[in-house]
Amino acid sequence: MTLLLRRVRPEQVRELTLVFILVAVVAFFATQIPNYLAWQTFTDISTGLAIIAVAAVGQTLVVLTRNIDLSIGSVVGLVAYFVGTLLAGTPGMPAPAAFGIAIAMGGALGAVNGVIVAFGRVPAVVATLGTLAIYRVALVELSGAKTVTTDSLPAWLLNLPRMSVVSLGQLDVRPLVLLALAVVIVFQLVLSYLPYGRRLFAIGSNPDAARVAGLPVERDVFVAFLLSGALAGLAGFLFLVRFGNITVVAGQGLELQVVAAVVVGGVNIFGGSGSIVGALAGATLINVLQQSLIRWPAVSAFAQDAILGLLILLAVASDKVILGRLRTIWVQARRRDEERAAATAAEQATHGA
Amino acid sequence: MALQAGEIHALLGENGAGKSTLIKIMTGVVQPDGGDVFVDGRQVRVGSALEAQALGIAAVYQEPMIFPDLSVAENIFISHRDRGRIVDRGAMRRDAEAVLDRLGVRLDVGEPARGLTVAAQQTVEIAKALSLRVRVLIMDEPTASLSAHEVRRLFGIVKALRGEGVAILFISHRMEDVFQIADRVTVLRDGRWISTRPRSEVTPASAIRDMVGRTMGDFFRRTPTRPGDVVLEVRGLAREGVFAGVSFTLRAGEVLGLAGLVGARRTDVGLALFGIAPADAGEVLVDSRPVTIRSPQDALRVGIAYTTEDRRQLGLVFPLSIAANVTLPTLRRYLSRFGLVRRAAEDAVAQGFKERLSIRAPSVRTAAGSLSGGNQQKVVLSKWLNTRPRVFILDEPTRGLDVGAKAEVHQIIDELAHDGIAVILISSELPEVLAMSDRILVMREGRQMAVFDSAEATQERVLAAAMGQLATPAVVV
Amino acid sequence: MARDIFRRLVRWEGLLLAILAVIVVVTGIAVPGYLNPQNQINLLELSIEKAIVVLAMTFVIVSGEIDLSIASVMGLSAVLVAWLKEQGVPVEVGIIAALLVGALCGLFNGYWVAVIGLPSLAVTLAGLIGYRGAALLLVGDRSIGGFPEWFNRLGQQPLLGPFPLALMVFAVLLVGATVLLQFSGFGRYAYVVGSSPEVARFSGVRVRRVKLAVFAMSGVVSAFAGVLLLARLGAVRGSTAEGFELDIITMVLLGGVSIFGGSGTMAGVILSILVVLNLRNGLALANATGNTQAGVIGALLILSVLVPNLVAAARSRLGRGGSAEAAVIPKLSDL
Amino acid sequence: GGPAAAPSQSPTQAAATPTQAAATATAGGVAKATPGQSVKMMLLPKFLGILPFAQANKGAGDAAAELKNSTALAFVGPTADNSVQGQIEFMTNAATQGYKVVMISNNAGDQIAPAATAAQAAGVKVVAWDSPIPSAKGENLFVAQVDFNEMGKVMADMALSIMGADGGKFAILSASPDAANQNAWIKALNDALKDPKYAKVQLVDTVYGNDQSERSYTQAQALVAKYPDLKVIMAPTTVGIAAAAKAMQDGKMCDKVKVSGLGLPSEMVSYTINGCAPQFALWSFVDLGYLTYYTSYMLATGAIKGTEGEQFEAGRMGTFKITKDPTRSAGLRVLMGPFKIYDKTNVEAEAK
Ligand SMILES: Nc1ncnc2c1ncn2[C@@H]1O[C@H](COP(=O)(O)OP(=O)(O)OP(=O)(O)O)[C@@H](O)[C@H]1O
Ligand SMILES: Nc1ncnc2c1ncn2[C@@H]1O[C@H](COP(=O)(O)OP(=O)(O)OP(=O)(O)O)[C@@H](O)[C@H]1O
Ligand SMILES: [Mg+2]
Ligand SMILES: [Mg+2]
Repeated sequence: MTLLLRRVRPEQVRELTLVFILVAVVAFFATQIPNYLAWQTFTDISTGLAIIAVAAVGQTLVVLTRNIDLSIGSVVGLVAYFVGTLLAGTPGMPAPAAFGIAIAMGGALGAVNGVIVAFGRVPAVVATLGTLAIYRVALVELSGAKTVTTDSLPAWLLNLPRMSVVSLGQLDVRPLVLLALAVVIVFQLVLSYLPYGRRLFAIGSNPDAARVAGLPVERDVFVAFLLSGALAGLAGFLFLVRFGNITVVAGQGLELQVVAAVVVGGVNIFGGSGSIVGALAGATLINVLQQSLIRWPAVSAFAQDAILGLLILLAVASDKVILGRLRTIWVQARRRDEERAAATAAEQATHGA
Repeated sequence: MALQAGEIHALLGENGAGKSTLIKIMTGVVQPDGGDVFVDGRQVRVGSALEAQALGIAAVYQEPMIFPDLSVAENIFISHRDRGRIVDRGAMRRDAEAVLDRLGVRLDVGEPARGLTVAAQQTVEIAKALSLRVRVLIMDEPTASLSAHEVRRLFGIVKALRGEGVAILFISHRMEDVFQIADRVTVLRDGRWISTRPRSEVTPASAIRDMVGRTMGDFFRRTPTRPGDVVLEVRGLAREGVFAGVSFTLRAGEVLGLAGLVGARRTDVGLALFGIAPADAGEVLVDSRPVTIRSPQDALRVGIAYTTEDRRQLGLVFPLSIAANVTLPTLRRYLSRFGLVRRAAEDAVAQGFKERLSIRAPSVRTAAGSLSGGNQQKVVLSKWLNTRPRVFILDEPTRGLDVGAKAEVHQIIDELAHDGIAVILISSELPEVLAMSDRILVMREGRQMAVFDSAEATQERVLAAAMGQLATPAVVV
Repeated sequence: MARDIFRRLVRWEGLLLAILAVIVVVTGIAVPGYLNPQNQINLLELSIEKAIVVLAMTFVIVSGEIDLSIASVMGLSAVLVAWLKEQGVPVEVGIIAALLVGALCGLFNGYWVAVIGLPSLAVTLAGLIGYRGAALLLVGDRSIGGFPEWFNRLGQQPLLGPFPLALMVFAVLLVGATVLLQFSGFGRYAYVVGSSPEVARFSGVRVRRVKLAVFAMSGVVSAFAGVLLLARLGAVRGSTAEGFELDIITMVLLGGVSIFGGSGTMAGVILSILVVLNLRNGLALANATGNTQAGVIGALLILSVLVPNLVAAARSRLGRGGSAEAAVIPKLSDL
Repeated sequence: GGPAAAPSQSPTQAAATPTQAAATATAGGVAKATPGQSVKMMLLPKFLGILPFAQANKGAGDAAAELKNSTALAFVGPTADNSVQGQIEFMTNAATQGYKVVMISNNAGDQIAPAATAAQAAGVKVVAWDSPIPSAKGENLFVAQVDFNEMGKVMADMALSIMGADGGKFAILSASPDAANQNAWIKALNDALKDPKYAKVQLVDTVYGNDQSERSYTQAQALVAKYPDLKVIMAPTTVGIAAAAKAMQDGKMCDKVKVSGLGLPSEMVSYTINGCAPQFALWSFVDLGYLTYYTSYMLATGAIKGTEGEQFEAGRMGTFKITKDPTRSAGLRVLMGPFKIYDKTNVEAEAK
């Protein structure tokens, strides 16, 4: 008990409260929507979630450093369009090449943000609000009003979303989902166990102190933006795979969804605290709410948004309340534990005497 | 100025003399306009904090540079480059505990640094510097927040490092520190080098003369006052898990000192009386009438003011002008009928305090953040004096102030007492508490250990009580 | 530091003023019709509701928060007036109801932020979705028009000389907001709360109350702007004012208000409104598409901070005094 | 009747006084355009960057070349996320810029009406195409791609033919809830369904994908989950139909749920071949642009006045008549028509 209390703090398992809320939400909708607890629902939601989750991982890295990347939606659209056009033009291009190009292109766009923010010292909101517009304009100009259409894309790409990597009975696990999961795990490990990850927290927590401590603040922030861009590029690739039809509005507004996921997932928007797993939990929660509402027969198409807004608010609020409660319980338990330990020590001392 | 291996070199100077700036140059945080830095006889350019680290220079800054969201252990090891590619949390915990142990401090190294007191932050900073293998260790007022006990531990370590050949540069405003430990003493004034002498050739008086450019009297002494009626009575004040059983009475014109080791929860008592972290048991009576204090507004209403020990984080709004800071708690008084701020009235009041407390600043429209520590503290005092409090709680009011400024603050405290204000003085500097207080309440780990009259209080007795070695500990909780 | 801040402000506003002057001169020469007084009125009138909300948003951001729900509140208030009219409620009464609902929306946001302590980004994002949802609930897929003649005239015809009502309202609110932010006790509190909420709390400032008031103000002003928008457009749909929040926040930030609160001036914000609107209009008159306009404003947003920073950095490298720190918005921690 | 014959004038003079502009009346009261005049015209789509509008621009360009308009056609538009506000701005600025005609695919509903009315008052002709101003306030003419009532019948027919005689359930996946043309078509569909012929065809739901692939895709998935026995998703929007078809294909549900509606052949060809979207309809946006330009040019040059009953010849597309718009309570209409229904037999040829 002592060891557990010493080692595990409520903040460290804060994602659990989100999981708990998620379970409550799913349980509620299971009573409301026929056939809700079907594998099909899981497949539908998880595949859509994969795109948001990958982008949210990148956003988390940036937000941890007390910055924000609002250009994500435009990067996703631009990369999806560019890679789609490329594949349409050169149908023989191997899958890994397309995959690599998507990530590289996203990375390049992210690097532009990174240079402007980290080295140009432009506030991230301003910089990425600017590139949000600029990247979108680039897409409109680049596309010349041509859309990427499914039948111009190679078969392997179109088959990707239908493939199942693992099939357990009716449960199909799609490659997109596995990929997103892998990204989440890798970056969670990076944050927890690599010095770079810890530095991101330090920079966001106190940028001045980070500089004084000799941390390579500019470089680390730049890399965070680069990674965010690269992951948005990956999300763009997934977007292309999933939707096939890429118009100039592709990915529009995604940044807001991603920021919402990150914030609901408990990542402090002013930097310094949060986790990838939390961001994933946040993204899942919002997505499940959205997807469940449009499946709920009792609610008209016009009432969905009003309810969605309220539910997001309630989710964030209950998260805060539960977490606060947990913290109090933890503090009390720990105090009791310490008192007991002190008492034992005192007893031993008297016995020894 | 030269710093030799295996010496402890004290750097003295008034607030704003440029001591901190000098060390920031040495550690690459600030770039010099001119002059050179040599390490081992080689001229170097310290372009960044990283380069300083590579040269074996480590520093403890005056304002703790902690990462509030990281744990204590992570704070200590964040800039280490010698700890491999993968973070080993277990080893980090153990090492952190070991370093803190050397300092004689027990902290939960897994806890985020956010909740630490200034003193604890300072020890984390010291631990951070000690954990680096350094050749030059610079410490900017490391003892400012420490009580006598911790200071002794720290000096033990510093001496050990000297034995290992580390050069130590040490800044302090506490003369006794300097004479206890320094080998040589350098004095700065107005950003200029004045003198460097071996300690044996320095007396406190001569050092002060070098610092301020004139001779100064002895440590400040209170002038006697006749205490008035009881203003504040506290009975069995407690906050669960923090402190308990605090009881005392305080008369108008009386100064009650709160003494104790770091972490004795004196600050928490102050915060409870000011309504920031309200008490959950016990009674508070002001003018014999029971009052409930659940917010600073409540406290202000009954005439209780509190100056925080964390001047940097909680004391002043740095970008705002001195005048705006002074009137912040009482802004209503300076509003016109239409809710507009009457700048002239505001400036006049601030100007009054500027003169009365001799705040050195170009004008009252100067941003508070640009002042030196001592002057900032005076602005903080002005801000609360302007609320015309009955009870004034001063938490570490002289921390980081130079002898001159300190004397001025002591003077102010004395005047407060003469004006019939009841003062609670929380201070980790025992001589200060002894000199300034009419009575001294000693705390240890959230419990009230003893209350001494100034006549019966001695350094030894107070310290004994603070360390729990008093014959009859008043066990509460 | 004070001088630094002062210099920074002077430089920031000076910079905006210079940009504005360049835009006006260049466009005036290059684009016929731009300097035409009616065009100048048009360019203001076309975005006047956004400009009004920018004033309120400045308070929100100065006090260290953000309100993403403003555009949805605008839509909801416009829809409410229309819906009530359909139910037979006179438009005058509907307007009062809309303002009340706006205040309630703002207080609702403020409650969760100030009292419960949730991040305003999350709360107002929920508001963005939820209030828009409420508007959709009222009108569904319909469009409601047919307002009384006096109401349409107020929105669509000049009221005094060539000036329509909304423009005059804006002028009045502008003066009011400037006085409130820059010279009143409330404005002082907004800065203090945004600059350092903890110092404010330790100084006996009622931080919650200030934040609640700021959010309530944001709600009321947004609702009011929604009503003005309704009068100008003469019809309302579920999507009215959708997406305005990004433009509004852009104008506040370009005005030099720090997203972390505690700094920025109304003068900068006004200049930024003028810069954006004139630029847009000039580009539109020169037949630039909406995409080009967005791209140019995006680039301007970045360059206006980047160029001075680069200049300052270059200057400090040349050793001609003035460190890189003196750059316009210098530090990461300032963002 | 056609306008009186005017004396021949040089193009520049004609532009200066368009009301007296040259127009050649021909026998039978069918007005004909006089090529070679300079008229400043703006083609204003909902927003830029998608294919249908680019095609319309191409058609308009063809017409401009045929009519030898010496002033280049401006194809400008707002960004997708600022569509409503942006269209109002372009409309308001048009007079200042000296445009004689604004051709608008209206995305702002009646909210554009005050700006359009003001533009008209300043001498600008407002010609709507693709999507009209619902109240017709501020609109001179609407060039309708098809008859909106007809559209309802066509969708009902497609649903019936896909489901077969047994009928079944179908749902609509529309663009945004306030898209005027979509709403008109949905209304027309509902009216058409009252015909006993469609007794077994049951419309169960209408959902909105906001013309975004992402949202349309998930809405289509949700429809299937919500109505397990759903047979057809009818999407009268090109973005929606493609997204829905992809969703069904990815969910391996194409043999259960078919997709239909309005789609671009080039985007739908593979789904039509593999049976996910066996039938859909569309008209030619190139033709629509062409006709719109022709109509607007003649209106601006005074060749037609834009009154009910006028007939005019629109180049390669033949003769058209201005009539009352039967699908709105007010407004005049030039009807292009007809539909083209695409299926396996003809889609590949069209997609090219
Ligand atoms: N951020 C700043 N902006 C402008 N002036 C500053 C700033 N920081 C310090 N100064 C000024 O530089 C001078 C030297 O300051 P420094 O902090 O080095 O003094 P110090 O000797 O460390 O004083 P203390 O004993 O109070 O720590 C002072 O006059 C101070 O007012
Ligand atoms: N034993 C402890 N364990 C954990 N935290 C402690 C401990 N002691 C003190 N603290 C920290 O210190 C705070 C209370 O100490 P407080 O400031 O009241 O003592 P103090 O005597 O004023 O010490 P200081 O002189 O350092 O200000 C708590 O909020 C807590 O964060
Ligand atoms: Mg100093
Ligand atoms: Mg203390």
